[in-house]
Amino acid sequence: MRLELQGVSHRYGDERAVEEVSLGVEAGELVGLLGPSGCGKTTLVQAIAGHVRPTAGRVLLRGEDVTDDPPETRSVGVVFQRSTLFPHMTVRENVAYGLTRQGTDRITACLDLVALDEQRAAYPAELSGGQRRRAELARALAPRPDILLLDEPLSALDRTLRDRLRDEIARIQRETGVTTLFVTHDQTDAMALADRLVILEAGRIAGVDRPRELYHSPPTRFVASFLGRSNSLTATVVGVDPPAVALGDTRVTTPELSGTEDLEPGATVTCHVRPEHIVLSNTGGATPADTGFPDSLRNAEEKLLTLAGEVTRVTDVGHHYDVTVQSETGTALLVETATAPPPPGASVTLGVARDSLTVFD
Amino acid sequence: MRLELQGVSHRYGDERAVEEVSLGVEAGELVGLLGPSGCGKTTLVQAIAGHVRPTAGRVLLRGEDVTDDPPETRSVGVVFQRSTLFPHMTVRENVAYGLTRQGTDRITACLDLVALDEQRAAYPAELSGGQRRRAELARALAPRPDILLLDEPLSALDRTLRDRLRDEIARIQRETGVTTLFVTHDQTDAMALADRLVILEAGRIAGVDRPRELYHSPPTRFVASFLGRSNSLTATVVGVDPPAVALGDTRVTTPELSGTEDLEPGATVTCHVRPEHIVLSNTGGATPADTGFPDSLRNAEEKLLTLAGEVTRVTDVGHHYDVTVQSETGTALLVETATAPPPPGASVTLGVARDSLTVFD
Amino acid sequence: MNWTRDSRSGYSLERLLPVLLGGLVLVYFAVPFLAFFTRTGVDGVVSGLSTPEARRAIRNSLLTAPVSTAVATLLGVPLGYLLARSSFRGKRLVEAVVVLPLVVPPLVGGTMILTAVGRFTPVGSAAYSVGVPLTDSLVGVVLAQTFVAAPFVIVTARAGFGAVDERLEQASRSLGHGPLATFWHVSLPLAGRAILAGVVLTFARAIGEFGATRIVAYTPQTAPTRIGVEYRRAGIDAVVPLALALLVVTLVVLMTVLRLGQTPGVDPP
Amino acid sequence: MNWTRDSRSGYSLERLLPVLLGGLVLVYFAVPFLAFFTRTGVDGVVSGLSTPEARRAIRNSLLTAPVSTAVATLLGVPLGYLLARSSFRGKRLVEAVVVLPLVVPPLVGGTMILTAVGRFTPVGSAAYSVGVPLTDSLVGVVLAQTFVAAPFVIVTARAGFGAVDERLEQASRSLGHGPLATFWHVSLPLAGRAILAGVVLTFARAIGEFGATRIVAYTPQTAPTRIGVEYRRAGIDAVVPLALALLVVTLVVLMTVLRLGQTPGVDPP
Repeated sequence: MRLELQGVSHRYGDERAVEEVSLGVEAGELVGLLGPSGCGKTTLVQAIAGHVRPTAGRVLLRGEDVTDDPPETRSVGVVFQRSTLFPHMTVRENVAYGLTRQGTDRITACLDLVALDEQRAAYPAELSGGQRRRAELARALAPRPDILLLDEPLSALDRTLRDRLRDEIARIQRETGVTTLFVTHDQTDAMALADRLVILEAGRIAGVDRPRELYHSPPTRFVASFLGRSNSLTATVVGVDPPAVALGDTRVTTPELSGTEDLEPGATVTCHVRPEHIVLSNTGGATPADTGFPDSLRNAEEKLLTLAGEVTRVTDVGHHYDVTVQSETGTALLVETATAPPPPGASVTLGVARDSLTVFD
Repeated sequence: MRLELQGVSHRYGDERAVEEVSLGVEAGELVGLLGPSGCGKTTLVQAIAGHVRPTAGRVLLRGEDVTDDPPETRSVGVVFQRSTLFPHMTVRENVAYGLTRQGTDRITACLDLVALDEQRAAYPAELSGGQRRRAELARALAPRPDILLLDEPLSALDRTLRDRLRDEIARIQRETGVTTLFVTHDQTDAMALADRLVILEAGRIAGVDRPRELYHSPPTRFVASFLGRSNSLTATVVGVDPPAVALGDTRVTTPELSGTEDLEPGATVTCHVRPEHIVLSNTGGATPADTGFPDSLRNAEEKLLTLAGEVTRVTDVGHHYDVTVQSETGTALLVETATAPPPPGASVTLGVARDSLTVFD
Repeated sequence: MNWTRDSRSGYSLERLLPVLLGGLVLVYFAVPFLAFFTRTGVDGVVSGLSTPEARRAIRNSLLTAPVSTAVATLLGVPLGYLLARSSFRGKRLVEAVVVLPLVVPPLVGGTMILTAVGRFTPVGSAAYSVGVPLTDSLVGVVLAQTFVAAPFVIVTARAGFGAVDERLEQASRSLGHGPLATFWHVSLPLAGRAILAGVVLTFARAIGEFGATRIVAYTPQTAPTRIGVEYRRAGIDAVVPLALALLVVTLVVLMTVLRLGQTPGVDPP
Repeated sequence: MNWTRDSRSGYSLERLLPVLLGGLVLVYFAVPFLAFFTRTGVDGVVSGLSTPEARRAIRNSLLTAPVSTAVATLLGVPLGYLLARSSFRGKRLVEAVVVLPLVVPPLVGGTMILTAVGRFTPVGSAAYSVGVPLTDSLVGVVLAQTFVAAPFVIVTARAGFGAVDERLEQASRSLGHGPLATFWHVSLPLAGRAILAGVVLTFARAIGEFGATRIVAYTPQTAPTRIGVEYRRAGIDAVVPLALALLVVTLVVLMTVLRLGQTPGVDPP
């Protein structure tokens, strides 16, 4: 009940689609495979399902090498982005299609699982978009596959329906305990569903970890910017042990310099910080002490990086405000704040807690 | 330079697609037309562009009735969800297609506006997804249309590209000052871009207002749930002047009972509150005073609705935590919190500020 | 949705022009059809079909055309599937060969067949010696009809399979069905309507085939061959009954085939 | 992507079966073609084409087939556009009329034309009295060829226009171009490749037409008519030169048309 990819590479002609991808999914786990369009996600899905034979590497299911096995022997259930319900069969016939014994009990159980029992006699063309997705899930789960592959199952849906179906997928996965690989380009879906995330960038794995760790301590600049909104700041290394960087007039020790062990003081690095981790203060004061920061930060001056700047744009998106601030170092920073921010033109001070900073070389 | 719809209705055979829609867009304004799939958005776009003649009602452009005019005389620029670049023409030829005088200056200016000057000789098939969108914008803007219709221009794109293009559309709209109707099913895009929002529900207008007003004071339950995530609570009217409702053991006066003037005490109403407006406290205390709520709320007991409950599920989506709480009244509530919440099983108290509550009959 | 443009005034000429031009074609197709039916009386038809020769000609057509259609379908549908789904070296050459009989004049096609399997070629004489003459026989008629008519079913089957989303076949495979079962349960039913259209066109082309048959098998006479001969001998009135019978047989077969081939869920009920 | 399945062992029979069946068709199409070319010597062809009758037959074919193709294209492309874009009452009847000549045996089609415009019908006698005989004339040949061949260009044009996203036409309209300009600048270029394929099939069908022509215009002889007559009189060897000439003319025209019709941006360069 375990899926493993060992050094899988694939090329279409001269084009490298996937390069040396190794990953494993434990029994019962829900792993998210996340990456932008064209990063090789679909090729990996096709290789696991058996529709593409990778140029190099091995695909293992239940510990057995299945790289050369045809799809019909793999016991991999697949749901694609586009509906692949057979249009000439009813919902019931679709679900029964993957069963060797046409057991009514199993069909009913699967239709109940997705709450589609009343639509059993309907043809796919008569279903709504959400019902079609659920029918596909029932059909894929009916033969009790060892692995369930979900290839962008929510991409074509409206957000409301999408959120509802995402919860339903989570519930079904909990109830059935089926080992699942959820492939998507949508960060929100991936973060919400996955036990672990695999980030794919241009055919290579850019990071594997639990969603929170990847979000808060991204291993690469790509992961930082892809897995949510992100600000980049250029800083100078001023100390190595303990690591410290200078940015504008402030100097902060940083928790770690990922992959920057061999950096000399004076080197230029990129610091990354998420918009919601920047604190905005609308008095133009120079030190944190007089800028109205909350207590928790006021007692931790040495842990706080401060930058002066000017608000250039405020967008109210309802849930929060997006504030663009032109900082004194020349960089435009995006700040997310729940309370009404100062208007464009106002001088502000930006505060970034040391822990929120990730440094890349 | 103004668009106006007066009582526009349209049917396809027996099916009502749009019902009595009236709306206006002022010169230079960017109005968002937002609704779920199948709510009639596309029919309205087609009616404004002149590809569908509405069954009833009038379309006015610049104050003139154009309901019966063909598309080519309307001066409406259109960008659809799918690319409609002419595949047999280069980018330059596409942009020049709508110009009567083939002025090189205008073509260059439009290509510069979308930063595509270097791709002028390329065919659409050679462009990336984002470049294609920008080429379409340039082509639509080249003849200086009176109205720019953007029909789901971002829907087919990845989120990163989508965010970038959204900012670019905002910039281009500011720079050109073109009156724009932005049609989308995506709440985030609509809230971020639009000066005003028109919400469409099943062919009818469900609300028109500035994004913030619609988000924080939704006029209907549909708007509340469609324009972001929302919790529904059933409450009982206990007072009418001033309006007050009881929920569990708490009684709160509410700022207003929208559309509920004729409610008698004892009537059942639905209260709506957004997940980010519920405060979660992890001690199981009974009154706000000892539940660790922040100062601002502690001094305002009468303004605070409190509910006891138990955490049933915690999802870490990186940017925040989604916490599902089973409340004492039996309703499951979704709470959004930035800090680590108590684990599933913990007893918690939920606090909702009076101002965050919207009441519907 | 286009009715809106039609209902609009102001540029009627632009809309009228294609209607006029297209209408001319329709009139030119329909008028001979109607004239033909109005000319013929029932009595004349019955007596015209009473000769043994006429009956034998119709019987020969009814024997050969279904066989040719069956052969073309059995061999052509798999080829259509391969062309829709596989890419291989030399595919363009194969595609050219497939449409060759559509492009080659039927008389030239007949001549070609004769040069390949005529009585005095190695193949032809071998077949003749074992009692299966390939020319001037019903087998020859089938050879001529198949050559001329088979491309229709291949081309439409290819288009039909091409329109079936490959993901549906992949889904079937992942549900435990092998390639053959997938072809049978998924690809074939979904391409069925297109294939049927191709079968119908192939049958019509086969039963009406005259040019290649004339070269490969002048005897035994099929209905078209007999019409051709009789027309030169006895004029138009002599062939109208046989022509009518041939037309009716063709149309009845087509209607039946098309009626049988409705797929649930895909076609409107 | 299908090569992966082919490269797999274990279920080779399932993959081999369609290849075998499809291969049979290809062989059956290609062998006569090759046999035909290997049989013919250059000397025989030149002398076979030296008679005035042979030359006149070729000239007549080269005169009539392009005219028939042009008429069919001019009238058929607008009809194809209407069928692809409009829905109107009676559309299914129109569609049936369009494929009628494909389904009707050519000899029957010829008989139909004769019953509609023959010398002794009102239309035919009127035309004859003003010096334009509609039967046994080059005009008659064009009438027969157009009837039989026009459906090809209509059907493919319809498919071609149907494959053009209607939104592209709407974009053109919103950019200030009327319906006719939009058709000319957008729809026609994008459907161009399909239409060309239809034109090519129509031309091939017209220049090879034998059955309907035989009824409507036995004289003046076209190349196919002459092949038919000469074959019965003098045997296969007598007609091979003319058959070869007809085939070469057909193929050369097709290649030229297809070569000319490449669209930038749509076709690979």
